[in-house]
Amino acid sequence: ASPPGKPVIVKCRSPEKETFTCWWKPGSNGGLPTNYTLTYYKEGENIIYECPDYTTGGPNSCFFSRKYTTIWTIYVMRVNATNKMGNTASDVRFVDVTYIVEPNAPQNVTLEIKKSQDREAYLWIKWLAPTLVDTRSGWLILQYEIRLKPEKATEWETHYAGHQTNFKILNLSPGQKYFVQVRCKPDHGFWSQWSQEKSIKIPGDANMNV
Amino acid sequence: ASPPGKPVIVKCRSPEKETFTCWWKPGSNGGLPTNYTLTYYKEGENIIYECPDYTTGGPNSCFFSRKYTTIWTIYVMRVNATNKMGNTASDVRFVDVTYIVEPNAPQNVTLEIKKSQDREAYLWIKWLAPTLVDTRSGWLILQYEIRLKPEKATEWETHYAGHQTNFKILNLSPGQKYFVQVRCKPDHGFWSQWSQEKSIKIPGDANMNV
Amino acid sequence: PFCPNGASCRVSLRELFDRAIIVSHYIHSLSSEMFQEFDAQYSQGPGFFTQAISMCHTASISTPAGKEQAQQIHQKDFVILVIHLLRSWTEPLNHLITETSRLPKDPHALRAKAVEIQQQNQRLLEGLDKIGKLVDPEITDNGDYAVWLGLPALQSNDVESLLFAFHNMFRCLRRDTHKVDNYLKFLKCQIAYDGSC
Repeated sequence: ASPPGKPVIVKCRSPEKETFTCWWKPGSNGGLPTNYTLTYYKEGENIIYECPDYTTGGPNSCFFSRKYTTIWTIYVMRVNATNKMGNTASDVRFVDVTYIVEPNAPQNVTLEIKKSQDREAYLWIKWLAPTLVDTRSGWLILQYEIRLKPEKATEWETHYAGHQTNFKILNLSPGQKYFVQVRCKPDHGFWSQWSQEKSIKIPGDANMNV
Repeated sequence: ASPPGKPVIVKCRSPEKETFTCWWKPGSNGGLPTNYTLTYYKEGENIIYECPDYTTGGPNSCFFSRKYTTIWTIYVMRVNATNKMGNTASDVRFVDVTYIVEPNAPQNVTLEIKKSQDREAYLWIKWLAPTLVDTRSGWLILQYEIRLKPEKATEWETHYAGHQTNFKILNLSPGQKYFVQVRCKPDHGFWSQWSQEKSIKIPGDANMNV
Repeated sequence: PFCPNGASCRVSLRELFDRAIIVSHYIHSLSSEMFQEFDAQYSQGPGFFTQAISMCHTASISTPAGKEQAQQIHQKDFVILVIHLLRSWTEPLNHLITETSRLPKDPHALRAKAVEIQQQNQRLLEGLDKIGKLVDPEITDNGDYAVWLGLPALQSNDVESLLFAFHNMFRCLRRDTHKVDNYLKFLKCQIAYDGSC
């Protein structure tokens, strides 16, 4: 038996800059029942707090609800592993909620073949911001990326759509079936997962060649 | 001959939240030379003032320079028409400069085709804040909107550019001529007119399908 | 340890202002919508409410009414002034939320907006407190705010007086949230961008 190995705080994420969760990877438990606590203080203060909720985020996690989430300061946190033989603390992790936003995927992706004014057909893609995210208040400004590929292809073709929530794809092959996905990212933060795959078949007679 | 008809204060606008102008429409002059004066008092005061400058804003106008402009204060104003046969006052108009800000259109709109690192061409639009507006001090913050359309199209495509004074437009059709206009609005106020139309032809060989 | 914001392990003054401005801008947008919704729902004809304009309870807080005046105020005092202005609405908003139930035609949407404004105000006050300490560590905020004596008017049994009281509150809230938003955008450029954004 020995004191516990050193835990590591591996990831902190916020889906909408209003709440956030941190996860850690336990070290070895030294062959003994080991207990983990997450403690933190906020930069500019010297009160040490303990994790408010160890369950919502699943095993080895700490969930900070709105009540415990602030964007005005940096969290300085550490995980402590304790067993009968002693305790071991993780390295310190600094967390600024604004920089750890990983939104959910965009929703309501819809595909449509449209005809441009000079009779060329093009694929028109539309989508909505992910749930939970309040883009109205300017609290979270999202940028988007689209990827599509012909049915049998292995390589995706990606297009950056900036802050637009619609996009036009030109010169696709008539008669071909395409799969389309969209993802999003806040200005400071991480790309979401890709949205559910949507597919569309380009009509055989469509004149897609602009 | 008869007393003058009732004048109407038709519009008050501030271009930069530092000065403002009101315009009125005279009623009938009753067939006699008619003189117009604009009088006002300010919320919380009971001193009656007269318009400080009847000329700068053109005919039937009153211009309030910085010296006479206070924001977050209600001006209770009236126009009085007087001729030999009598005088007629307009209805009272309540004006708070805070809510009448409508800037002039953005200026120096320039268009350019540029190539991104992955050799994709895109349309790069740049412009300057309208004249007279001090966006440096932070007293007035402007947001911008762009609209463009292919030469023969009737529908404009608009893009919100936030506080930037440049914007990148992706996936335009090679060989097509586009018209572009920009307008601006204070964070809380009215949209300006659209800037003068500028046009650009996308080179035929440009690979715009980012 | 990786420090998210680079060298110093704290949220920079510039970022604090950027975040505060997102909140203040949103609060004013909500207040404007609330004012317009109330006007549309309860006004009984043009000029109905203009006859009942009365002073805002925050009129006692002397605030700059133009750019030149704003440039005369010491930055630290200006931050305190904004805090006082915002704090002056904590109590009235609490009562506004409760007393909206007296209004005819179930003002559910108005109450929801008032609740959101109250939450965002508290969030902004937390941020301004942090900004104040960075602008001047010795900043002393004596907890001042403008006293509000408008509760009896919000509980009036006469419908017209009740409407006038609510209208004046929504009008003053719209005005003061615009001031807070305007001042923060100005202070950001003065303090965090050395006077030139």
